[in-house]
Amino acid sequence: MLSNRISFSGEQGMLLETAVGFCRERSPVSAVRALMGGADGFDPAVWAEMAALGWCGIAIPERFGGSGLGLAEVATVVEPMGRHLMATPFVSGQIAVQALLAGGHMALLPRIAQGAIATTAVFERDGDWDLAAIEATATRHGDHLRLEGVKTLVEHGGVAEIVLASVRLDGAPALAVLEGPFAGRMRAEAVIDETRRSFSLDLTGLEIPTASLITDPAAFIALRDAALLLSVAEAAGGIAGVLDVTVDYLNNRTAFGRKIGSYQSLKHACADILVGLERSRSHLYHAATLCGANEDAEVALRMAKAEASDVFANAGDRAVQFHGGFGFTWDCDAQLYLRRALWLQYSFGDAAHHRRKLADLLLGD
Amino acid sequence: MLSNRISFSGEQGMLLETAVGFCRERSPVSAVRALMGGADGFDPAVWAEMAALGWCGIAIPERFGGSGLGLAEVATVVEPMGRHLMATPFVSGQIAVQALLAGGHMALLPRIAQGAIATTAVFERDGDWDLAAIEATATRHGDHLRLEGVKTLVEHGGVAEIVLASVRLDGAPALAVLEGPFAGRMRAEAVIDETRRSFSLDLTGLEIPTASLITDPAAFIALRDAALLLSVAEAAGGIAGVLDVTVDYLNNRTAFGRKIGSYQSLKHACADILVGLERSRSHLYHAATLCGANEDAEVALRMAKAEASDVFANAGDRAVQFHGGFGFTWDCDAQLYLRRALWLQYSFGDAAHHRRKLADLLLGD
Amino acid sequence: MSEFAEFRAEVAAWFRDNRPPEPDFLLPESFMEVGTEQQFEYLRAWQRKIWEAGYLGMAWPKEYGGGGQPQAMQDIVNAEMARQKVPFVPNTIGLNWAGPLILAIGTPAEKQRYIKNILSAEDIWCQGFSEPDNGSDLAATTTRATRDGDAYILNGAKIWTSLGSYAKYMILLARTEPGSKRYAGLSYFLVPMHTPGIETQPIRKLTGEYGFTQTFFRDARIPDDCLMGKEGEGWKIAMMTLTFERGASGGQAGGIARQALNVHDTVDLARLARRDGRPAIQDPLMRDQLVRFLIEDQGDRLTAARGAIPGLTSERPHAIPLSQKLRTSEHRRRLLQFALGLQGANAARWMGDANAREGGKWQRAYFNSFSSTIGGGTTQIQSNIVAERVLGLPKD
Amino acid sequence: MSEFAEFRAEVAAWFRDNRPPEPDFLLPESFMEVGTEQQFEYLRAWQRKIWEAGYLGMAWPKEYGGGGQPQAMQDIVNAEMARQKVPFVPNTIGLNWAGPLILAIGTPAEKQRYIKNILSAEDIWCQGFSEPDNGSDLAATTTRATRDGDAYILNGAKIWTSLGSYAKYMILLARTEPGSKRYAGLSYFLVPMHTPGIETQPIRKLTGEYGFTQTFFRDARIPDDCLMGKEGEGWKIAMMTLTFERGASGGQAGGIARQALNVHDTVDLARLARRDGRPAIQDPLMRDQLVRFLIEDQGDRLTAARGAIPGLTSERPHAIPLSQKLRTSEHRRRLLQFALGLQGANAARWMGDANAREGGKWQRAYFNSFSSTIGGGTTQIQSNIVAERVLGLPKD
Repeated sequence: MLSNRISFSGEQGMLLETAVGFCRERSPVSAVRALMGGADGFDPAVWAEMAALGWCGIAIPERFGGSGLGLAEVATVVEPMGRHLMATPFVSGQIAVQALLAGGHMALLPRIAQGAIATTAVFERDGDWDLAAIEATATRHGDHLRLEGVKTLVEHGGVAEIVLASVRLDGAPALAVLEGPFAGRMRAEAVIDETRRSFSLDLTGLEIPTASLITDPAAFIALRDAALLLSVAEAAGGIAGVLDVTVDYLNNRTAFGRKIGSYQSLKHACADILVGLERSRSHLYHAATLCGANEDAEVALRMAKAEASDVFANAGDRAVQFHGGFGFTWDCDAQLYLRRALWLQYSFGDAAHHRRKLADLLLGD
Repeated sequence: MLSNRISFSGEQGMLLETAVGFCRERSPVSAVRALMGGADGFDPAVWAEMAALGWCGIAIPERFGGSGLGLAEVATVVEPMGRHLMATPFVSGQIAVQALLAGGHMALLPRIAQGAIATTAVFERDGDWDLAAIEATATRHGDHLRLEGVKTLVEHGGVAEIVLASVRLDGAPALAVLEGPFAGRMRAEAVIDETRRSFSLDLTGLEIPTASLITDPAAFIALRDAALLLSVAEAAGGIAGVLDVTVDYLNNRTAFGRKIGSYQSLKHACADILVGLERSRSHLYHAATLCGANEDAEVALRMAKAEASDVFANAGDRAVQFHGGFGFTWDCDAQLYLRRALWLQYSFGDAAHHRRKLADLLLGD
Repeated sequence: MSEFAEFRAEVAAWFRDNRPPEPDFLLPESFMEVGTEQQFEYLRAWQRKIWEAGYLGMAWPKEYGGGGQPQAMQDIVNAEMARQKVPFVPNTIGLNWAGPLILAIGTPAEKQRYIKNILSAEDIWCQGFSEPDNGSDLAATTTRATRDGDAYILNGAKIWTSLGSYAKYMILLARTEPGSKRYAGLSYFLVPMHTPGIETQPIRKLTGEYGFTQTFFRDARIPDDCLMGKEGEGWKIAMMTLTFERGASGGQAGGIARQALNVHDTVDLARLARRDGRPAIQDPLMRDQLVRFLIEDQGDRLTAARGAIPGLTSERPHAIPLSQKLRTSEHRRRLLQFALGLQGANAARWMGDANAREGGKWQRAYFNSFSSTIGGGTTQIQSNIVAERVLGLPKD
Repeated sequence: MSEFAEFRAEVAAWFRDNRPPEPDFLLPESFMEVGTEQQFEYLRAWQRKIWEAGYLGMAWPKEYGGGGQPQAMQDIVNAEMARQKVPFVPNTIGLNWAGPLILAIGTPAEKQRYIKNILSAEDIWCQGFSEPDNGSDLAATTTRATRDGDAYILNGAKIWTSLGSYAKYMILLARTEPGSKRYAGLSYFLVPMHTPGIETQPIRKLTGEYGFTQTFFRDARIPDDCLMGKEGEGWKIAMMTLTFERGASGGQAGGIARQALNVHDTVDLARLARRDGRPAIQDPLMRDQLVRFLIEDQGDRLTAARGAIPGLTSERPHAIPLSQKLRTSEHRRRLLQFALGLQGANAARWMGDANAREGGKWQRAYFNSFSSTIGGGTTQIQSNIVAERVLGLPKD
């Protein structure tokens, strides 16, 4: 029998309240759309505020300049970010933090706590979600390692000061901790979520000291767990956001003399999305509870990811449809959520992928 | 590119018209319910009429007392039987006919054309749909074969004069052509479709002449093709029947001051069922066309079976639901269709089974 | 909790040793499905045995047949019954609805009269809320109770009465103020079923079994002390009763009220049942579906847990309770529908067949699952409730 | 058909030899998606080339630029274009709607004026039926055409005008009888788009591309010979136009009007794309889904074939035509949504990305698929139409 524990601390409560207000205020949809046109896709002033609020160091131990809380608290502030379509480098940095912590590589944590932008580079051209499926390599040359290969889908690569890139050393997966600048190595990619910035990173020719390589497999698990949890947090927020947009439209638009929200084909679909939202949030906070307690969260995380990403992708699709002609236009916000939903669905494994893994975990091979 | 040929002859048109009228008249739901209580589940007088109409010999060559038409014409009369929940031994007999024809075993055809009841016995206790997965055996003893094993889900076994039972001879599948009586060997089974009668058949100890064994693999293919086509015909008729019952109720029942058929959650589901009905009928008559022309119909039949049995099972489920409290009672006809739908879904392979076979046929292994 | 460790062990042992033998007929999954004398007597005897052992009504007052013990002990018993999957106790309306209500607002005489016999299953209780034409719209109740001296005269009809054929008492909602509308003018009665003019008629379900009755009142005269609370307070008391049912404020006698097939049983089925010549659990499509159901079920369990945390439900406080029926009833219907397909050709068998998996219980359960997607407000009505009352969308 | 064997070979060779080079930008899938000058000029040149080769308007009269040949030859060309998957011809409204209509009811002068330039793509045509507030309810048209001497004055607005920025003419439905309701009082015009007072404004689609315009009429004065048929016959003529579109009574100039991704392209994608480290087509779940789509697609193709057989459609003659849009548009949306998932992490790429499969065409196609589930009556409206007009269920 799976645990059904959910804990929610006073700190989380306060963080959530702060984050809800902050995101609502700093990320109205007009701001989101304005940033979509810019190069970096986020507002450095808002980022500085987030750093000043201490969010970048939430999960970093106090001795490295953080507040010594954990991933559960990080997820708590990410949920409202997802709701308001914020796309700062916060999530990519927090994923890196977890990998660094698990890998025992503490040197860069103080900088990240201060607001230095960090990210991970763990995917390659064939789009395989298996983090151990790595073509890029590190080879020893004296006390240095020489890197080779190309990573893709590196979020916020264009502004990152710190990148954790997965490579193979002597056949085993490892994380190379790279410090910028990466000028000339980062190439912008076009991705479905236009509020995001993604890059490919050419590693070939880079040399790093041997000490900059994390070989502890725990780092990969921590990276994956953080990526899944925060992706679910974003998605859960996103479902709530797109449901708001949709319900609002259905309550205002009239057709054939009735508010369209009175038609069962639309209202029942919204009820189903609400049900999905409730289940997704429950999975989210349960997985966060396990992560926060450093318990094995693999089943909880994969369940949460499968549930939330399917619900969000469907909610985005329905939102476009239910806005009718307006939904087909760029000006309708439904498409922004649909794009975000698809990004999240296909990052770190889609629902079908996680269900297959869950089948092996829960039902045996 | 798959063929999209559908032919529908004048003979089929006439048969369809006759059958529509006959089934509507001879199988009102009151008659269906009355027969459900009886031992044999059908009305011998109606069966005699069907035989007199020449239906039992439709697909039997003229020289064996039939009218020399084919399986397509048989399917044409089965569709309205499905619509009106008739459950005579017609279908089981026609499946046997096709196997006998393909196996070159003509001796019993004249009797069947006259109305002798025939059936097939091709399943066993583990419920495997693979017709080659046979535990029952035939072993040679002089010029006789001795049979061993138990067959299950033998439709109308209680009244059958002729049974084709699958057995293994020297490891290879074969069909034993058995003639009754089968007293003591047939044991009634309880099945989900209460308009049907099903039996297990104990073969052990039976001896048959070697000539009574069909070893040509074509007989198995013919048996399977006939079973699939007629099951689809029954299902297509059934979908139409249950849609009638449902639409009728939705047009009459009032809730909260409106006809319940005006609520989109109900009417849109009915529209979806209609769409499924249209697709199912199209698959049916295309597969019938290929069968009638003795062309390879495997893809067409499996597609038709997958489509029609899923649509019917869903339509039956929705019909119960949409009848509300009345739908939960024995007196509501929706359950009769749901039972029929489930019987058809799980006989000769359900939709998922056929889709898996189709994947191998259409997409490669 | 360690103080109860010994008790827990004792309880576990008792149920292990006293579990009644598996009957040669199929047991129902809840009191709503009890359809034969055989089933009824088996379950009634089982309830009596549990009560006699002191494991039922443990937290109810001693003077009325309860145990006067802490609720925690009853919780241990309940959990153990669920864990050992023993049969349920059938007097559900008495144990979970009528009993708690009588203890809460009844007179000492009423408590004396009713409570012990509820626990022992001596008196079976049933419920008269739904009416033939009103579905689950309780406020539209039309059954009348007309005062006549020291009695009330009942006229009307109720439907979907579980255990109606076996019950000695009914909790009844009836209109005492003629011409009143909706919630006003309703009153709440404890009605002796053997009163002349009360007649029950069994309803045959789509499974072919019985298990509900329709109850007719034709000038049935009951003493006026059958009234609970005051005239006109019926709605309020009915809502209080429903609170007991939902377990929100406790007070139930305990035991388990159902022994229903769930997603874990379905996984077990997938291990045992074969389709396409191998255990169903090896089929990748079946695995994907099973995992979907597991995720959904775990989602609902977690949602129940989250519902207790105000900081995580504050935006839409009614979302979880008001969507509960929608979520769980549809989950169950789809789960059971799917479970048939695990069985290959044997899915088409039915209750009583020698080869039917677990006696045809899965087929029956799928058919019975409509009682939740239809009864107590159909899925379509539940969806409206969620859309309108939680999301604020307009009425149809 | 063997008489055309030689012709068929000639056509196949011509298209093989004359297919335009693959452009370095993404082509649209139909005229509704033409959004840039580049796309437009590429397709216009392609149409002109086909017409000059004699493969467009083959069955239209020679004196107006057609080929005066049997329709069967045009059918061969169309089939070959589809088979070779060459780009489509963009003047769809001219070739399939306006052209056939002018040939059917136009004056010789009108035929002279319009037909040849439709075929050569010299004059691009667009369509003005939908209006901003009426969705696809044509009978609710509010754009007015007021007679003033030998002219009409147009006022109002149309929306979802494909090729609106490139079109020289529009077929327009407008209300000539002030105060008239629904179908009455509408008239049909061939409107020169360069008329002062007509302004088009591009609409940016959810894909980020352009491809539709909104068209505003502000006291735009057009000569009264722009009227087709008589005043008040607009609805009748519009319905006739739609018949041409549906190909029900032929008359179209030919060519192919779209080059859209379909289920077979999706199977090809599944062979090439990888997910979970292997070709997607090896994943049992993806296979099951692909087969579902193949069954559905084949079901719709067969349904079109069955629609021509009266004996198999007599019970509900409107079922097939009235459900066609519902069936195909939803199929396509779900198919394309599914196709993204075949691509693993690369599903999240977008148009213009170097690693995006086929330039991001699949992502774009999914987003564009909403044009069919929304435009011309949403899926929800189509479901109502089927339920009410085919099944006879009550209106909302």
